[in-house]
Amino acid sequence: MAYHDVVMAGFGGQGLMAIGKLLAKAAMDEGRHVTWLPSYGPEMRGGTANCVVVVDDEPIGSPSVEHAQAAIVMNRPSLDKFEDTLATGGLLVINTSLIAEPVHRADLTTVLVPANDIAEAEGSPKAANMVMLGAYVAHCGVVSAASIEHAIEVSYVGAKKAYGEANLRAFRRGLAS
Amino acid sequence: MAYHDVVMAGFGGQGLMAIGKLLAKAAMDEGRHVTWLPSYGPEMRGGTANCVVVVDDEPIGSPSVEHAQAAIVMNRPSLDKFEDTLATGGLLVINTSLIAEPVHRADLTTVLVPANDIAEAEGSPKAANMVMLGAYVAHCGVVSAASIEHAIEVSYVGAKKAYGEANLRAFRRGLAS
Amino acid sequence: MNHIDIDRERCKSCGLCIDVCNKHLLEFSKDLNSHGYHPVELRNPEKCSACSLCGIVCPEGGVQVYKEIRDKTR
Amino acid sequence: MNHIDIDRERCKSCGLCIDVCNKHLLEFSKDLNSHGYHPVELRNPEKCSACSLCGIVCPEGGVQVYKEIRDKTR
Amino acid sequence: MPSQKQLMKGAEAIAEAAIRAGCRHFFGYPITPQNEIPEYMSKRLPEVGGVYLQAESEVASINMIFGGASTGARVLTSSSSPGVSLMSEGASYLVGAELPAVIVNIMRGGPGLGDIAPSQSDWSMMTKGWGHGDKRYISLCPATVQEAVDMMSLAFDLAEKYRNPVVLLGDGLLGQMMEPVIFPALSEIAPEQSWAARGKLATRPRVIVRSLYLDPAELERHVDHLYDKFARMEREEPRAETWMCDDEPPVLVCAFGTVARIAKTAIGKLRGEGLRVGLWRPMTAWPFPVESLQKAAATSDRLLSIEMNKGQMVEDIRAVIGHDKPVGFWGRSGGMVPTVDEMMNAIRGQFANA
Amino acid sequence: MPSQKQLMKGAEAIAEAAIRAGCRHFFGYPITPQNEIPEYMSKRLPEVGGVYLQAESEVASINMIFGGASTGARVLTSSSSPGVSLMSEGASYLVGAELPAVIVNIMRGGPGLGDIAPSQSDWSMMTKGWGHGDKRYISLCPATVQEAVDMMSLAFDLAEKYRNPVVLLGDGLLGQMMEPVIFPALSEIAPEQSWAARGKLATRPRVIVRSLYLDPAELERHVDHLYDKFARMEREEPRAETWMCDDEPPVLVCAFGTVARIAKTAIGKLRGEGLRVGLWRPMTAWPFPVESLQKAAATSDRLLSIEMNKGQMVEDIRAVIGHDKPVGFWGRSGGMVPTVDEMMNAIRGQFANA
Amino acid sequence: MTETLAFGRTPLLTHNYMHYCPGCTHGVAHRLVAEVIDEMGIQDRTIGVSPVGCAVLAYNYIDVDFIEAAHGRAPAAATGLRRTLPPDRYIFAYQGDGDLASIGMAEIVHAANRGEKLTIIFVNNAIYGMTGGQMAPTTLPGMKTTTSPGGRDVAQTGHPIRVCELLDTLVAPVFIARGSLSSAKNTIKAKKLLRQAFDLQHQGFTFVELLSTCPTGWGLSPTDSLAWLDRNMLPFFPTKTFREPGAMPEHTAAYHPDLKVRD
Amino acid sequence: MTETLAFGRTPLLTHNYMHYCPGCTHGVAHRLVAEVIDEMGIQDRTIGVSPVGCAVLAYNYIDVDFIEAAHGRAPAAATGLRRTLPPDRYIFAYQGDGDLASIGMAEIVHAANRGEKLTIIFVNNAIYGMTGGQMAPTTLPGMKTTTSPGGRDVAQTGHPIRVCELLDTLVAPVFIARGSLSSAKNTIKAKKLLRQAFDLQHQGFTFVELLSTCPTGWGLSPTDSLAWLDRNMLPFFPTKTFREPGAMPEHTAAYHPDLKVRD
Ligand SMILES: Cc1ncc(C[n+]2csc(CCOP(=O)(O)OP(=O)(O)O)c2C)c(N)n1
Ligand SMILES: Cc1ncc(C[n+]2csc(CCOP(=O)(O)OP(=O)(O)O)c2C)c(N)n1
Ligand code: SF4
Ligand code: SF4
Ligand code: SF4
Ligand code: SF4
Ligand code: SF4
Ligand code: SF4
Ligand SMILES: [Mg+2]
Ligand SMILES: [Mg+2]
Repeated sequence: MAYHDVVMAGFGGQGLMAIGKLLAKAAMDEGRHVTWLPSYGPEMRGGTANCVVVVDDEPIGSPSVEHAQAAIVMNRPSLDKFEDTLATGGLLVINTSLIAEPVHRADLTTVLVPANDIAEAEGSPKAANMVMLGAYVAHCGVVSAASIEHAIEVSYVGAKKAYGEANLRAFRRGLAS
Repeated sequence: MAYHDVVMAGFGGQGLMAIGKLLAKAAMDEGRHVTWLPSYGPEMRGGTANCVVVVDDEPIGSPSVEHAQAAIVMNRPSLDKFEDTLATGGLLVINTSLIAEPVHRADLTTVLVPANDIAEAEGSPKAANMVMLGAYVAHCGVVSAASIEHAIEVSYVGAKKAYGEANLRAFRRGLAS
Repeated sequence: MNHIDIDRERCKSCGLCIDVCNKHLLEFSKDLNSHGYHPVELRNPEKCSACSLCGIVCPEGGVQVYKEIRDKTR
Repeated sequence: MNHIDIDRERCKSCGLCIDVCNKHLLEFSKDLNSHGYHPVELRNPEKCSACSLCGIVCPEGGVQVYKEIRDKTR
Repeated sequence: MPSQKQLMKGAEAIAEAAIRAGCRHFFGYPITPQNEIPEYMSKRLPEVGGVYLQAESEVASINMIFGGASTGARVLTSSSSPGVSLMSEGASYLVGAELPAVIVNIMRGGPGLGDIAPSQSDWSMMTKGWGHGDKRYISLCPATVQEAVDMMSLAFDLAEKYRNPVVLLGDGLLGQMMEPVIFPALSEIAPEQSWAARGKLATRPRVIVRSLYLDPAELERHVDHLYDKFARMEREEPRAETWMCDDEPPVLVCAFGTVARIAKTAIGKLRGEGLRVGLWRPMTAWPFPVESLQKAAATSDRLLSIEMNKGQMVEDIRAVIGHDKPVGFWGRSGGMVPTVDEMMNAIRGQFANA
Repeated sequence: MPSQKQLMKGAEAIAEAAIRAGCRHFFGYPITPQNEIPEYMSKRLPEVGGVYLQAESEVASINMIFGGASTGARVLTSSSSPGVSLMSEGASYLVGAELPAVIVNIMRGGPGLGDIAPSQSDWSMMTKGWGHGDKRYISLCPATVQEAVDMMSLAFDLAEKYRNPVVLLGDGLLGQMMEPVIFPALSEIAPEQSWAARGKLATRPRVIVRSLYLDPAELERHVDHLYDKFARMEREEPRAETWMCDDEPPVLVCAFGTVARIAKTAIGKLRGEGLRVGLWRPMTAWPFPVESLQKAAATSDRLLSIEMNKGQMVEDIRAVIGHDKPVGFWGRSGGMVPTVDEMMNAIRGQFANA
Repeated sequence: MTETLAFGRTPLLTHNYMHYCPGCTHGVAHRLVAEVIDEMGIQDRTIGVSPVGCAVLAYNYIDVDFIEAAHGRAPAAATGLRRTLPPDRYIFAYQGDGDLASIGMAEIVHAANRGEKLTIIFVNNAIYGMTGGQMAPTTLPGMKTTTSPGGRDVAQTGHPIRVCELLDTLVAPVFIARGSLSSAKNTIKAKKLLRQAFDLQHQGFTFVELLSTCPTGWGLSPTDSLAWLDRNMLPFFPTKTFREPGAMPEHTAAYHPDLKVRD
Repeated sequence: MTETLAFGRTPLLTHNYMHYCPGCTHGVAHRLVAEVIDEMGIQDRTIGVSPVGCAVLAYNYIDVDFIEAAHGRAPAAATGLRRTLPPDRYIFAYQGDGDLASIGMAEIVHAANRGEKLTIIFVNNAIYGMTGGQMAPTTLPGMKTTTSPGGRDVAQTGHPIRVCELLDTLVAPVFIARGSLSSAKNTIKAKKLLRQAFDLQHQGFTFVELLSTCPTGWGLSPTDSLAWLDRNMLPFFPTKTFREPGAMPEHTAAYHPDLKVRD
């Protein structure tokens, strides 16, 4: 996959930025060019937030994207915002724990993940984002699951190790979902 | 006299700015174009200061002057500075009460005025500047003495009236000197 | 009956009202509002003293408190 | 003999030293220095106590005060 | 009643002219060579029921102006180069919030503390870089004290016409010199602007004076709106003078402010020597009078910009003239005022080049 | 040891790069979108024996920089547009006193408070008007995080080479995005400048760091000396990139900073459509790479400047190109980032015009 | 059975959804200001000045005419309002601790010293909220922020500035007080201070500091934040009224300003 | 018969002719600073910061390395020096009342609050000397200046700011004192204060205010100026030592900064 881009969106605090960074790190470790770009509303906490990750074999031009190839959406307003802008045939990963609405576009590959439920079942209610990341990687394959797992391992060290392990488990549950 | 310019220079506090303004006012009252431009050193008091007055029948271009047609100099450093720059055939009015040095240039019309002595004799030691102005007007004639006298009268009113009268007397002593 | 009116859409689940209510009448709802918060709900209105403390601490101005007026002649 | 040394060229005739000398030994000179000031001069050096007050108040650092050292064995 | 002729320092005349133009509120901080403006205001404004307030700094001045302009009042501040630098942020805010205000800059030698002598070295700052963001200011450049007086009421009118700050750009020479001057009659301007923040009225929407537009799309619309105004200024407000150009002289001198008047003397003398030289003088630094320059330059062979700086306006001239004909520069900087003689030499050099 | 590849935010990478370049002293004040610079510095500088100090304002920052630079230390401050406005006076002082220092401006939308989204609308301020007087700053404009890192040590070297402040001019996109980056090894630079004020030594004349020259003749000599340096900068320091220009494309897109990289994507796609388009990218906003532009433009029919503002760099381009060929402008402002699609449309329009 | 509104939402608060973080007491401070203006019946004569800080959008929430000042310059902008508006207007500025005590220190000291007839509401949350939790001049010793990652080191950055105490050295102010928003009881008291300040505004400079929370910047839950405020801020920032009309700092009363230099 | 130099010109004063007006006590202040540096033997380790004000040319007269700060920013520039130079250096800034108490209020408060290891010499002559005698923040009530032609009107412009008192509300400073140059006796005392400040500088922030004259701005003779200072400035600006090492403002000692937010 030469060029790929993905937008990850949800409420501030749902951990979208973090999974974007993990993806970017994994891609970098695989020797690819990569950019990660955040976007926030005026709120310091709450509100909606998103990030865009671009991966390519060539140096990357625009780090921001109008019609992304893939989207991970974790709340309703983000679905409203990004469903319309996704590229034709794009991949849409939806957190059905928080989003009851149906997807209208027929041309998209839609992956439905009850991420919060899975994470809660796994005993790590905060790791819904990891579940989403897992589902996305499973369906998109822009990077290998192993690269993400490595990125998780090196990102959560020291006091955060236990947290990293929980994230790893959640990620794998997502992969398998 | 279509165009005329004069520089008036001395220690700060000797009243050069004031006589420059009187000349400018007199010229204005005679319907001429006129500019008055001051120049100070870094000192707030003391140091040397000068002003340039330009009078013309036409609108005036430069309010500052390189080779003035006339100079009123009230101290030694000003003589040093302006003797050399005066225009050929210029008028140089010198306060001999404070300047003992001779004038070197032969092409100038030199007027020697013991201004402080005259002013002191007149009982107005601070009016040496007016004596100088009088001598200058007498030899230059750019404006009439009457215009200067009028300017003095209207410039010193109310509480300053007595001061204005002393100035008038000193000016007349200068005219006659 | 005394009761309070919580603006579900304004509530940000900060919990300050829950903490201040010394009758412990307030709880988070299970549902999310459109901003992603679990708004607070009044559980046992009959115990509410209409003391207004919940309203005073609410940063969103999201609580209104109603006091029952008992007929004094009774 | 005690005496003071006034830097004629630095003196600006401010008169602060004249005022502070409680022996009244200081006066303006009739002559101007090159800056147009009448520098202060010491009149009766024999009366100078070398108290240094004139030096302490001079804003120009223009006064130096010399004290005679009497031979203590005498 | 228009007054009779008075002899007045440029700085004081500017202050009086502002009052005549209906300005009753001055906020400023002392700096040479324009102290006569605040000093005059401190005396004169209370006499006409106005308010003079010395700010704690130029940063405070420009923000007091911001508050004052928000109420629709005709407000003025004045300063000189370093102080005007300090106003950069506030000036950009005035543009963003669409507030009318007049700022006088009596330029002195720079950079840094520089000196207190006359200079024109803030041309680039005032016309291009004064503060951040996409913004513009009308800058008026008087050459005589009388023109400064006349431009003062124009400045307030333009500020209100466009709801944008307007600069009166003078130099130490203009500020310090005395010339005879005639003032217009005193006018009273009631601050009755619908956009002014004076307390919420039932009769109009609530007023919020602001420059924040957190949504970039909204900010872009706002900036586009500002640029519509700037485009209109570029159409309607350029002002320039041409002098001694009737015989289509081969050499066109370009100069603004007091340098232009010195240039007139020099050109007059060169004409006496038989050299055909004309003068083009922008009276607005921005909007730069492009058409007027093009017209004046059309019939000349070469241009020479003369400035009291290291060559700032000449960049704008070159942008207009392009490579069509040579545009030379000669100037003095650091507070040195060009003399007539050296200016004549510089102009003569153009004929030598030709 | 040069480090291995790391994924890092632009702002943090800039901070780390400064440290690698020998900077041990940072003075700054928070402002979005560059807070990661001070935050990173507050953590990292103490680890390498340096000093992070939060100033009370940007005015204080730039004056702390002034003091720090006076001792010969490699000092840094960073801010974003409104804060950089506030530094105007101090920046002019740095030039006047001939002090080396590096200032990072991560631009956001303006004017006024504007927004916190990416922008390039301080081009004019930084290249022409930042502060009063005759002055200049070298401004470096990186397009990628790696280039920002590389330019950081260049910035310090140039600042010291010329004893003049140097600006790193980025935008919110550059500051906020993460990219893989490789750092050079950590260097220690001992402040042993002969001109530094570190205490009077018997071995050299007393040091006085100042910008005041009360005698205009002396100030003029000083400004002439500064301009000798600026002229040397104009000869030696312009930097630019041309891309996809080998086949002498008829349309030359001009863009700087992050817009240039977006333009690369757009141009690449247009090339795919068979349209011959090239890119010219200044890497120094000032000195503006005139020769490089002339060369790149020589073989093209028309130019299009694309900017995240209302058209600022385009003025410099037009000044270079003159009336020789059309120079168009297309841009987004107020924090809107141009998309590849709309950029492609704008460029296609040039072919339509042709 | 009828009922009465024991606690209602003042109409002076607009319907806009507030952008503040959950539990942030900026919202409480807004409400108090709105209630005071409402109770005084001065909505049509009140002009607010919003700061640059989390409260920059205050004008979206409090329904009076507003201007938005540059960062730290609200007292100067408010001065511009006061000096140009009819004297019956009420003018308040709302400022955070970065805005007022850091970049805006000169402006607040001078507005206070001139005795500008204003009410300044100083919301002190010991941190820069809006920009992401950097150290403020009022940050407590040892307190961790994004620019004091090891905790505020008093040896390097000094101690918190107590603005009320500092302004209390000036002669002109007529009202200076510090309140807290850490509990319902304190909030009620804080409102009284605001009311006093507005009531006294036409006599001179009035200033109310409100100790406030920033759960996001502090990294604490909203309820923990209130407790933290009480435990840690109050000892250093005592809540009290420092100045009331008639009171004056030491040495001032004895001084009779009747001199003239030059006549 | 031999003689000894009872009072000599310190070699730390250069030979340059001073540009000050006759009788201006800036010259006295310069001499005292030079004498202190001389006596401490720290000429080679001392860096001065000159202000923008009449003393802008201080570097022409005091023979140490110098930098010239922008108007009001000397404390910031001095901070830049302090934070980059080896700790054994002595750094002083010399500022006037316009420079320090007006435009530079934020910088002086914050340098003091951070406890920068500096000595600030504050020459308070109650007027803007350099620019021609405009009103300063320390101008006395009723005092006529070129921008308060009717005398300072306290109702419009407030009362003089007492900077020592204001800074004394901060925790960090180790020395704050006010002296006067109005007589030989006071001048001798003032020098002691300067010496104390320099001696304590490496412990923290030190501040000496010197009441000074501006005969030109005041429109009085030099001798009348000294008398005017004593009669009019002293009652409002008492000369005393406000802060010595170990002393602390109210409420501070009781406060134990040991908290941490977030771990
Ligand atoms: C000139 C300038 N500098 C810096 C900023 C960035 N900035 C915005 S708000 C803020 C500080 C906010 O802190 P505070 O005043 O305490 O308000 P809070 O958000 O905590 O309520 C800063 C530094 C700016 N907008 N303008
Ligand atoms: C930014 C800026 N604003 C204003 C000035 C003009 N200025 C120079 S000195 C001065 C005030 C001097 O007063 P003070 O600090 O009391 O010193 P003094 O001359 O009385 O010793 C002012 C306003 C300046 N140089 N720079
Ligand atoms: S009014 Fe009082 S008792 Fe009723 S819910 Fe609110 S806090 Fe509880
Ligand atoms: S205080 Fe208000 S916002 Fe917070 S939980 Fe209660 S109702 Fe919701
Ligand atoms: S040393 Fe004392 S006695 Fe002698 S001249 Fe000076 S002041 Fe007078
Ligand atoms: S104090 Fe100094 S300057 Fe003043 S009169 Fe005496 S010697 Fe001269
Ligand atoms: S960042 Fe802090 S001050 Fe700002 S809204 Fe959030 S909690 Fe409130
Ligand atoms: S103006 Fe005043 S402060 Fe300045 S030198 Fe003269 S007397 Fe001294
Ligand atoms: Mg805060
Ligand atoms: Mg002073």
